[in-house]
Order: sequence, then C-alpha cells, then structure tokens
Amino acid sequence: MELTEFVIKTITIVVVFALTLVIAMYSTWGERKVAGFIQDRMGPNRAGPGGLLQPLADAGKMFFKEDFIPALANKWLFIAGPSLAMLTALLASAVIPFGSTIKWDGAEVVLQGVESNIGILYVFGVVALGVYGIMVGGWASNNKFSLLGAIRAASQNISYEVAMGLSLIAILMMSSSLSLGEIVAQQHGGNWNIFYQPLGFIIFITCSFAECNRVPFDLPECETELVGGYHTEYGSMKLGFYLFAEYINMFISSAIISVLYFGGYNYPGMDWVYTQLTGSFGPETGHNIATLIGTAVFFGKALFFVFFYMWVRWTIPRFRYDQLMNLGWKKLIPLAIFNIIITGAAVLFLKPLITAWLN
Amino acid sequence: MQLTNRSKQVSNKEMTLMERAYLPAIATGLAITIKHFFAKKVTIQYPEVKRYLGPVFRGRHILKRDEDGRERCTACGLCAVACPAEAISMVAAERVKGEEQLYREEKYAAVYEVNMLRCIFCGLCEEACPKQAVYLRHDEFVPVFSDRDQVIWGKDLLVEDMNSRYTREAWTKEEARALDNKRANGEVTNVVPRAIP
Amino acid sequence: MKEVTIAEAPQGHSGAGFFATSFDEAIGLARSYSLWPLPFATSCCGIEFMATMGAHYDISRFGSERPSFSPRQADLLMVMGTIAKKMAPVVKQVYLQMAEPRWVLAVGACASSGGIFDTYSVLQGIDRIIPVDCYVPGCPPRPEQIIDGLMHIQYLAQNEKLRRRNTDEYQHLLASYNIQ
Amino acid sequence: MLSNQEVAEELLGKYGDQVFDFEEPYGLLTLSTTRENIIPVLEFLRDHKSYQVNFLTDLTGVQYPENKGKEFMVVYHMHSFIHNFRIRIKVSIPEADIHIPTATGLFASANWMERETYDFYGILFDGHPNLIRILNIEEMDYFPMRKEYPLEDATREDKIDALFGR
Amino acid sequence: MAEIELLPHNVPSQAELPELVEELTTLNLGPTHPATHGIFQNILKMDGEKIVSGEQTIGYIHRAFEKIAERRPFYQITTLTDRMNYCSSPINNFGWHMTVEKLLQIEVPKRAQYIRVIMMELARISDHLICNSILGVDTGAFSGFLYVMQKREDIYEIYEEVCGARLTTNMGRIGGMERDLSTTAIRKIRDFIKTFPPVLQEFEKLMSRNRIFMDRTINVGGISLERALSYGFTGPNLRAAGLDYDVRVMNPYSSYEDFDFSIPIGQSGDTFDRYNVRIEEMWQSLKIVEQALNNLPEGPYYADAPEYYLPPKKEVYNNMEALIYHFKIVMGEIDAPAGEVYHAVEGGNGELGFYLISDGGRAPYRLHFRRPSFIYYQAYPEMCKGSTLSDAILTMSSLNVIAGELDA
Repeated sequence: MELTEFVIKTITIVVVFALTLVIAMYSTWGERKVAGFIQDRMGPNRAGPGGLLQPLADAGKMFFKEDFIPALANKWLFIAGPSLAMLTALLASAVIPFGSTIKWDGAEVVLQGVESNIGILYVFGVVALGVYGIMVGGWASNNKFSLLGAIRAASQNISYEVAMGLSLIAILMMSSSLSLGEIVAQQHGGNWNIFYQPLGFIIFITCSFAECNRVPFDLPECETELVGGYHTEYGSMKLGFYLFAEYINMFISSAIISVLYFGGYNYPGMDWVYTQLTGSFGPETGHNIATLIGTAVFFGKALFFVFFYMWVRWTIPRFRYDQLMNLGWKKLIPLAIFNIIITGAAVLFLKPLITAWLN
Repeated sequence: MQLTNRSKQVSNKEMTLMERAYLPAIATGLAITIKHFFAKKVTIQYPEVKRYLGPVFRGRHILKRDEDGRERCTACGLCAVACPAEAISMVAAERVKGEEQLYREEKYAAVYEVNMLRCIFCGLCEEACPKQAVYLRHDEFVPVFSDRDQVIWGKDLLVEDMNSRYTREAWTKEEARALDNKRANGEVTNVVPRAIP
Repeated sequence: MKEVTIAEAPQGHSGAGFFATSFDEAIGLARSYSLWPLPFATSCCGIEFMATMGAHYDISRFGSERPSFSPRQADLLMVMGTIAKKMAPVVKQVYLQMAEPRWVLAVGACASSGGIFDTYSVLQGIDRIIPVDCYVPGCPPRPEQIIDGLMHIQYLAQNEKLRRRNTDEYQHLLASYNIQ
Repeated sequence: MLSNQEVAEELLGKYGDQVFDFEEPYGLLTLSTTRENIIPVLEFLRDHKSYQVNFLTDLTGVQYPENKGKEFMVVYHMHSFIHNFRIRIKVSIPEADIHIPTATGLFASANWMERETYDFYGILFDGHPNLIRILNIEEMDYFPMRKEYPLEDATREDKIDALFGR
Repeated sequence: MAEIELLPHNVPSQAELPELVEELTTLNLGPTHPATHGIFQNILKMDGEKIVSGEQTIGYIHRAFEKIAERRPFYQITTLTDRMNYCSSPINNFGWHMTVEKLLQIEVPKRAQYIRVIMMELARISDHLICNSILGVDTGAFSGFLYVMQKREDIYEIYEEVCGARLTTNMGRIGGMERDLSTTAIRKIRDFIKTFPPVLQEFEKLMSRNRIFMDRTINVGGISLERALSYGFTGPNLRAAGLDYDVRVMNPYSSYEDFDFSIPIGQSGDTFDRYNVRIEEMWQSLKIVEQALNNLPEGPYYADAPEYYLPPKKEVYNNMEALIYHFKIVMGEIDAPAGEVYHAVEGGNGELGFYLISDGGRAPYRLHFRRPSFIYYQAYPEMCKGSTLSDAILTMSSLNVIAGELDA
C-alpha cells in the first residue's frame, strides 16, 4: 500500500520532471517554427523530419562546444549563474496539478509532484529566486553589457512580482485557498476564474511576460541594445542552461496561468465524459482514462499559452526601461489594487446576494 | 520655413484613447501575425528548388566557342582593361598553321585567367568584348571555394564545353531588345520561365 | 619480471573505436545543423545576408537563424563586406573570442580578397589575419551562394573529428596566424 | 532667384581684390579668395539678410602638385535654400605653409569634413577642436590622397601588373 | 603576411581598471555591436543607463573611393558608386552618370530619364524599407522586417530583370541606360505597384500607431531645425525636422519636374518623425513610379553620343568607326573636357553630391562625394545626449547611417 503510493509518486515526479524538460526542449523548436511560420518562412526543416531533431542538434553542439570562462570573471559565480537559473526553473513544476487522481490498487494518487497546501506561495518563492541566476551570471561575467542586463533583470523582476502577487490576491480571496489543487478543483464545471477575473488575468499575464523576460519585456537580453544581455559572455551548455531555463519558465508560467484562470485540467462536459468512461471501462480504469484526458486538456491549455508567448514575441516591439518601470509601478500595481477592492466588494456583498437569489 | 508648396505634414503624435490603451494595437498586431502564420509560405527550398535567375543574370564566366568549336577570344585585352577589379589576366599567342580548327582569330589567349574571388560580376568584360567571346552565364554561379589556390580559373574551366553548350535567348542587349519587342507584339510566343517556381 | 606484450590491433581497427567514430559523426551532424552565425556584416554583403535571413531564402532551414552577436555563442563567423585595415584587429579579436569549434566563412569578394578595393586602406582578404574555411565569390553573392557557403561549412562540420581542433595540423594552422 | 552677377558684385564691393577668379562653370558661381578672408566671406554669406547662403554643402580639398606655391586648395560649396542658389569658394594654400582657419565656428558640419580633408591631404585647419584622422588608422604616417602616394595595397599578390599597360 | 597588432583598448588588465571614484561608465558600442548596422563605433559615457556624452569613431570600412576614382576611367567608377550607399545603389549610380553627362554636356533622351526615375524611386523605396524595418527590429518587432523584406525581394527581381544583379546593379551608362526595360520588367514593376501598398499598409498597422512603438520613438533623438541645418542634414532627416528641402524639387534632374509628388515633413525631427517621413516618402515614390511608368515615352534609351556610349555589338564588327569608338571607350580614352562640376541628387539619405574635377584625362582629376551619412552622423552625440541607451540605438537606426556611405 505505502509502497505503491511511493512508486506512483516517484513515477509522477520523474514524469513531471521529464515532461517539463522535453516540453522546454521542444519549445525551442516550437519557437523557431512559430517564428518561421509567422514570418512567412519554413523554419528549421533539415535536421530530421520537419526539423524535429533541431533541439537535439543544438544540445549536442552545445555540450561539445569549448567551455569558456572569461579571464576576469568570477569563476564560481559564473558557473553558479546558469545552474541557479536552471534549478529554480525546474523546482517550480513540482506543485503544479497536472490532472486529478490516478486510482491504482485501491490507492488514489494525485497527479502532482508535491501536494502542498501552500502551492502558490511555493511557486512564488521559487520564481522569485529565479532572478538570482540571471543576476549572479550577469554580474560574474565582468562585462558591462551583462551587468546592465543583470541590473535590468533584477529590477524588472522585483517590480513586476509586486503587481503579479497583487493580481493573485484577488484569486486567493475568491478561492480562499493557497493550494493549487484546491483552486483547480474549485473551477470544476466551467467555473473558470477568467470569467470572474478578466482584469486580474491581464495583469497576471503581463507580469508573467515580464517575469520570463519575454518580448515586450525582454530588456535584460535584448539583442540590439545589449548584444546578449546577461548571457553575453556565456557559451556552450551554460548558455544552453539559460536559454533552457527561459523556456521552462515559459512553460511553468503558462501552466500556472491555465491552473489559475483556465481551470487546469477541467474542461466543459467532463462530468458527462467521466460517467461514460466509468460506465464502459469500469470505475478504476475509467477514472484513470478520464484523468488522462484531463491532463491532456491541461497540457493543451498550457501549450497554447506557450504559443501565445511566442506569438506575442514575434509581433510587438519592446518597452524602454523607464517605460517598463512606469507601466509596472504606475499602472499595473494601482490596477491590481483596484482589482482587489472590486473583488473584495463582490465577495462581500455580491456573492451573498447572488447565493440568496439562487436559493 | 517653407521652400515649396508641396510640403505635407505627416507626423501625428497625438494618441487617441484607444491607442493609449495598448491592447487594441497589440490585438491588431496579433491578428496580422496570425494571418501570416496560416498564409502560404514563400520560401524557396534552395538546394532542391532553384530560382530562375533572370535572362540577364551575371553569373560565372564562360569563354564561348563558335559553331565550329573554335575559340572566339582573340586576346585583345579589352576585358582585362575594362575590369574594375583587375581580375582578368591573359597572355596572347599567335595562331600557327594547323590550329585553325582551334582558334577563330589569328591571335588567341594562350592563358586566360579570371580571379573568381576578385571578380565583382559587374558585366563590364562582357560588354567590352568585341568578339562576343566572354560571357557571364545567366544560369550558373561560381561555386564556393575552400582553398585559396583554386580561385584562379584558367581556360580549362572557362572555355565552353562543346558537348553542353551554353545557350541564351539573346546574346547582346540589342538582340534582347528586339526579341522583347517581338514578344510584346506576339510574334514570338515561347515563354521562358521567369517567376519564382 | 615478465615483459608484457601488447597484442597488435587487428587490421582496420586502429584509431578510435566504432563507438567513438559514430559518436563523432553524430556530434558532427548535430553541429552542422546548429551553426549559429555571427554576422560580421560591414557592407553590401550584409544586406544580402538580410535577404538570406528573409522569407524567400530562410537560412533557418539549416538551423542557423539565431544570429549570435556575442562571439562566445557563435560557431560560424560570417565575414560579410569589406574589412579595412582599421577593422582587421577587431576581426581578429572577435575570432579569438569565439569558442571552439569555430568556422569562418568569407562572404563576397571584399572579405575574400579585397575585391575591387585594392587600396591602401583595405585588407586584401581576411585570410591574412584569420584562417578561412570557405570563400563565397560574388559582389555581393546571391543568397543562394551564401547558402552554398553555409552548406559547405555544414559538410566540413560533419566530416571532421570531434577533436580535430586538437590536432597538430590545426594547431599548426593557428600558429601560422600567430594565434596562441 | 538670386543671380550670380548680383552676388559677385556684392562680394566684390565688400572684399575688393580679396575675391578673384570669378567663373561660372556649368552655371555655378565660382570664386577664389585668400585664407585670411575665407572665414569672413563665409560668415558674410551666411549672415547676409537677403542671401541667406547658410548651408555648407560640402568642403573638400584638392591637390595640384604642379601649381607651385598653390599646391593645395580647399573648396567650399555653399547653398542658399531660400533662393536655391549655390556658390563655390576656393582657397589655395601652399604646401610649405599648409594652414587655413577652420569653419567649425560657423557650421557644425564643417568639423568632420575638415577632419577628412586633413586626413586625406594633411591640410591643417587652425582652431579646429579635434583635428585628428577620421577615416584612416591613427598610425598612418602619410596623407594618402596626395598624388604622390600609390593607391594600391602593396601586399596584393594575385595581380600581374605587366598586362595591358598597367 | 601583414602583422597586425591588437588594439590596446580591448581587455584592460585588473591593474589598469580605474578606481571606483568616477561614477560614469564607458560603454563601447561597436564596432561589432548588433545595432551598428555597418561598422562604426560609439564610445558612450554613461551614468547608469543615461548617456552623458558620446564620441564616434568611424573609418572602419574606409575603402578610399576617392583615391580609386582618380585611377579609373569614368565608366568604371559606376562600380564604386554602387557600393557607396548599397541600400539604394541605383541612385548613386545614376547620380554619377548625370554628373558625367553634365560635364560632357550630353542630353539624355526622355525615355532613359524616365527609366532612371523609376529605378531611382524603387531604390528609394528599398532604402527606406530597410531603414524603417530595421528601426522595427531595433525596437524588438522582427516580423514586420521580414514582411517588407519580401517586397524588397520583388524590387531586386526588377533590378535583376533590368541589369542582371540584385544589389550592386551597375545598370546605368554614360549617356543612358545599359538596357531598355523589357516587357517582363514592366510587368514586374506593375505587379509591384499593385502588391506593395497592402504590405506597406500592413507594416504601418503593425508599427505606426502601436503605443509601445510610439512611446519608444516620440521625443527620442530629436534635433531642432536650426541645429540640423548647421550639421548639414539633408534628406528625410532634415525633412523630419520640418524643412521641405528636396533636391528633386529644388534642382530637378532627370525629368523630376514632370512628376507630381509632395514632400513629407515632420515636426520636431525625432525618431517618430523620421519614421513617418520615410513611410510617406515610400508612398510618394510609389506614386512617382506609377506616373513614370504610365507616361513612359517611346524612343531610344541612350543618347546619340557615339564617343561615350558603346556602339551595338553588330556595329563593332561591321563598322570601322564603331570599332574605334568601342576601343576608345573601353580603354577610357574618351575626350572629356577639362572643367569642374557639382551635381547633386536626392539620395536615400539626402543630398548626394558629386564634385568632379576633370583635367581632360581618362580619369577624374579629383572626385569628391558629398556623402550625406558622413555629414550628418556628426550630430549623433548631440542627438543622443541625455537619453537612455535604448533611445540612442533607435536614434542611430532611424538616422539610417550606411557605413559604406559614411566611410567611402
């Protein structure tokens, strides 16, 4: 009994880990393909069918590229930078509920790396650490462009975290729970938070663009100004880690967006599907199949947002540094606070009214 | 200050409320890019699909022979003089008895070399040649080199191979113009491929 | 003490073993499809490089669309355009900053040989300061030719040993350019 | 429309024999002056109430090695947008005393053009804020546009000069 | 082998690093920085991200055009002018030919003039397309760049039809054109006139009224009209500052007086103004191309000047006189009169002037190019002073400094 649970948990964790990596890896391919398609061209299509081996080629090349540490760099921190970025990026995926439960041998296991009742806090904590990877790496490079990139990254991430957290508080007020699993479960039956929190969603997604350093907030690494930004001095797999971490972050934030606002693994008509499946396959297998469908839906949602990230990236120009700060502090934070007030008022006054009216 | 009556103020820096709100413009942009996402791709898959380079493209050099297989070049040196890159060099020789089948004129180029890395493919040599001997092919490039020693092409590479002769619709610009007129009047109907495949 | 004799390797089995060889090939293949260029575009050829990046020719099909303006990240130095003598030290510096394996593609007449600019201020070919793997003729070359050059570099990448950069031959080449 | 005649007369009236060699090649008023007068002439034209020849189109040097005592020449092209009138002013200077006052005080654009002229011919513009080479490398020890220096890079290997008169 | 020593400014050793007493950072923008299209260097003194002062170093692709021109016959100089502003080489090309024609007093037939106008305006479009779309790239929007590059590819196809090359066209000759416009070329130009507007409109939709782009460009890198004139600005950059000076209108050449077009001007000479002026100029150029194509006169495409324009190949074989002319022209032994000419055309970046002194020899005695990029780029430190690094980069790309023209 204990052992089965342990095994399933281990498998879940490994699968979550591997999936995150594979998705991040193929996000690089996806990015290049999406960029190509948006720009009327083919994108990589020589390495393997449709260019599917492109990420492997990149990884293979990077692994065997000369590992270089600049003479005046701080060696220890220079290595710590990308490692930290990668580490924090990977940690966040642990608490994301990928599906509901798997029934196996009488036990019921949640499809989630770690079932934590403070999931959202954990995510925030880990994501907040992510900026250290960039900062440390940029600082250690002993390059002015890197340093500028690192400074930009640090101040940008810290500023936008405020607005992001505030926009989340509205969600927490509605769900009165910090557990991601609980938040998803509450959105069952088409009861998605996006319908209640459109403003919060816009603030949240804007901030997550900023947190992931994606266009229009890719100031820390913008090519035309800072050459490579914080990773200017990085080559070989260390650069690979940085790029990889960016894509993992993208996937994680997409996953969080779909969990918080788009009902996670919930989809319209899932109860009907569930009854059909348990009816024809038996309660256990049917339940598991239904869970897997939910997981697939969840991945669909997350990947759509990954696509959305890329779509936006290849469409709009980027902000200037001071404009970015203005947007963050002067627009998004007041908006988020306004959103909290509205939500609070609604929860306090509107909800009892509606409940009363419904009854 | 205004100098002419043709000036036109074009820069409008006032933003409307819609433009201030960021999102409408971003949505328009997203709509444009997603339209392109599903549009037909214009990419030419180069090594497999080759683009037609146009009837007058200035590609690699060729030294023409005439119908009997005799080299047309008479080593007058005009091409070398006309070359702004000084890429062409030649050594002239007198034709001796018995070589009439090889060379059309009494003088010929014993050595004719083009430095393919110097060459800027401006077409002035073709224009300068009074014997219509040197041409820039419209259908072929000079290949890439990996060795600096291979870049000077001698007669072995330049002189036309009689088995696969180089043909062109029109050899001079006057001929091209005449042909074009005929085509415009519908007298010639063969259509050469011109557009992207 | 008994002398240990080492048996001769059977014929055809000298050098790296099968695994190492196919590994070489795999990494060579990987490298060849992930040549991130450093577009060192100084003049006209740079405009043609833009065309090569553009939708019609699309250099990304070869996995090379990520231009790395930082030399640390680049695999292929594409020198496009005239390199004046004032610029020469910069080219060399950029080359030195690149991490192995690195390739150099001289695009166009100016970079390859000076082209029409046989003048006091122009370097007569970048191969005077750095080793060049491939020369692309033309002024400027058509995008097709630039792709030809890239494909030639791919061919080189596929057919060279993983550690060719440690070979005497290569070290010798670098030494002839006073590098290291 | 300003006529060449009018401007020439005005300049003659103001500067007398300090402006000379009036010509009109291809309709462009051309005159010469001395280096003592060039800046006053330019300033006069620039600040003239009705002419407003206030745009320095071009500034360049020319070398005439055979013209002893006047080996170098600095040529100014001025333009009046209001009247669409162009004027060319030349100043000859000897090689032995290769100095001319700078026009940077009058036109910001003169700065680099003078540096370029210095770089090419070695003409020294007195009072220029930063008269150093601009296009060529700092280490260059000659002025390459002078006629006596060769054009070619001496290290070119792939050319045979013997051919066809080169 | 030429021994080249590394410049000392590259990596300072620890001991050489200044002590942390001064608060300013020196940032070395270029020569290989991605935003310095073409190669030039800016040494910026920065206070955080604010630029306190800047100094440019140029000459990184100095190719000694003016020196070469003194050694080459007139007709070979075409190949040089092509490579000067390579984004719009036909303008340089014909500008040079018109200068020589002015010297030789050749009257070019109307048809050749119209063909030149068509080609020059197409070149202007392709020049402005590059500049504006690169401005887009520098703000981070890459896709618009590739959309309009497809149309530039169409322009290249037209060039290719007319002369056989894409970029360095070499399509003009002293006395006219190398070739006439073929029917295919005319068809392609018509196609271009039809298909270009939607693409440009789309580009405008993507960029012009996007608030992020407007915020990035408005009041960035502005220059007052007075300073612009003092710095010798011409072309779109001067027009953006508010003065409608256009050589095509002020000193019409090549029959520009026949065409109806307006001169776009901006308000304060900032990046947004420059962008808009360029966009509008493309529309105007398109209008000119359309007018020129519709009114394209019949007739010869080169002047009746046998001493200067190569005779047809057929004539060369059959006619002794033609053969002699052919040899004389190719050898460069034409009888150019002694004299001096200044001729200006409206290049992609402004007034492109050719100051030619001929002493009657086979090559110019002195040829000086008035290169607009060279002249106005000196204003750059003043324009980016006090702005941030990002602004400085946009200012640079909207100035459209072409290194080939800058350094010559």
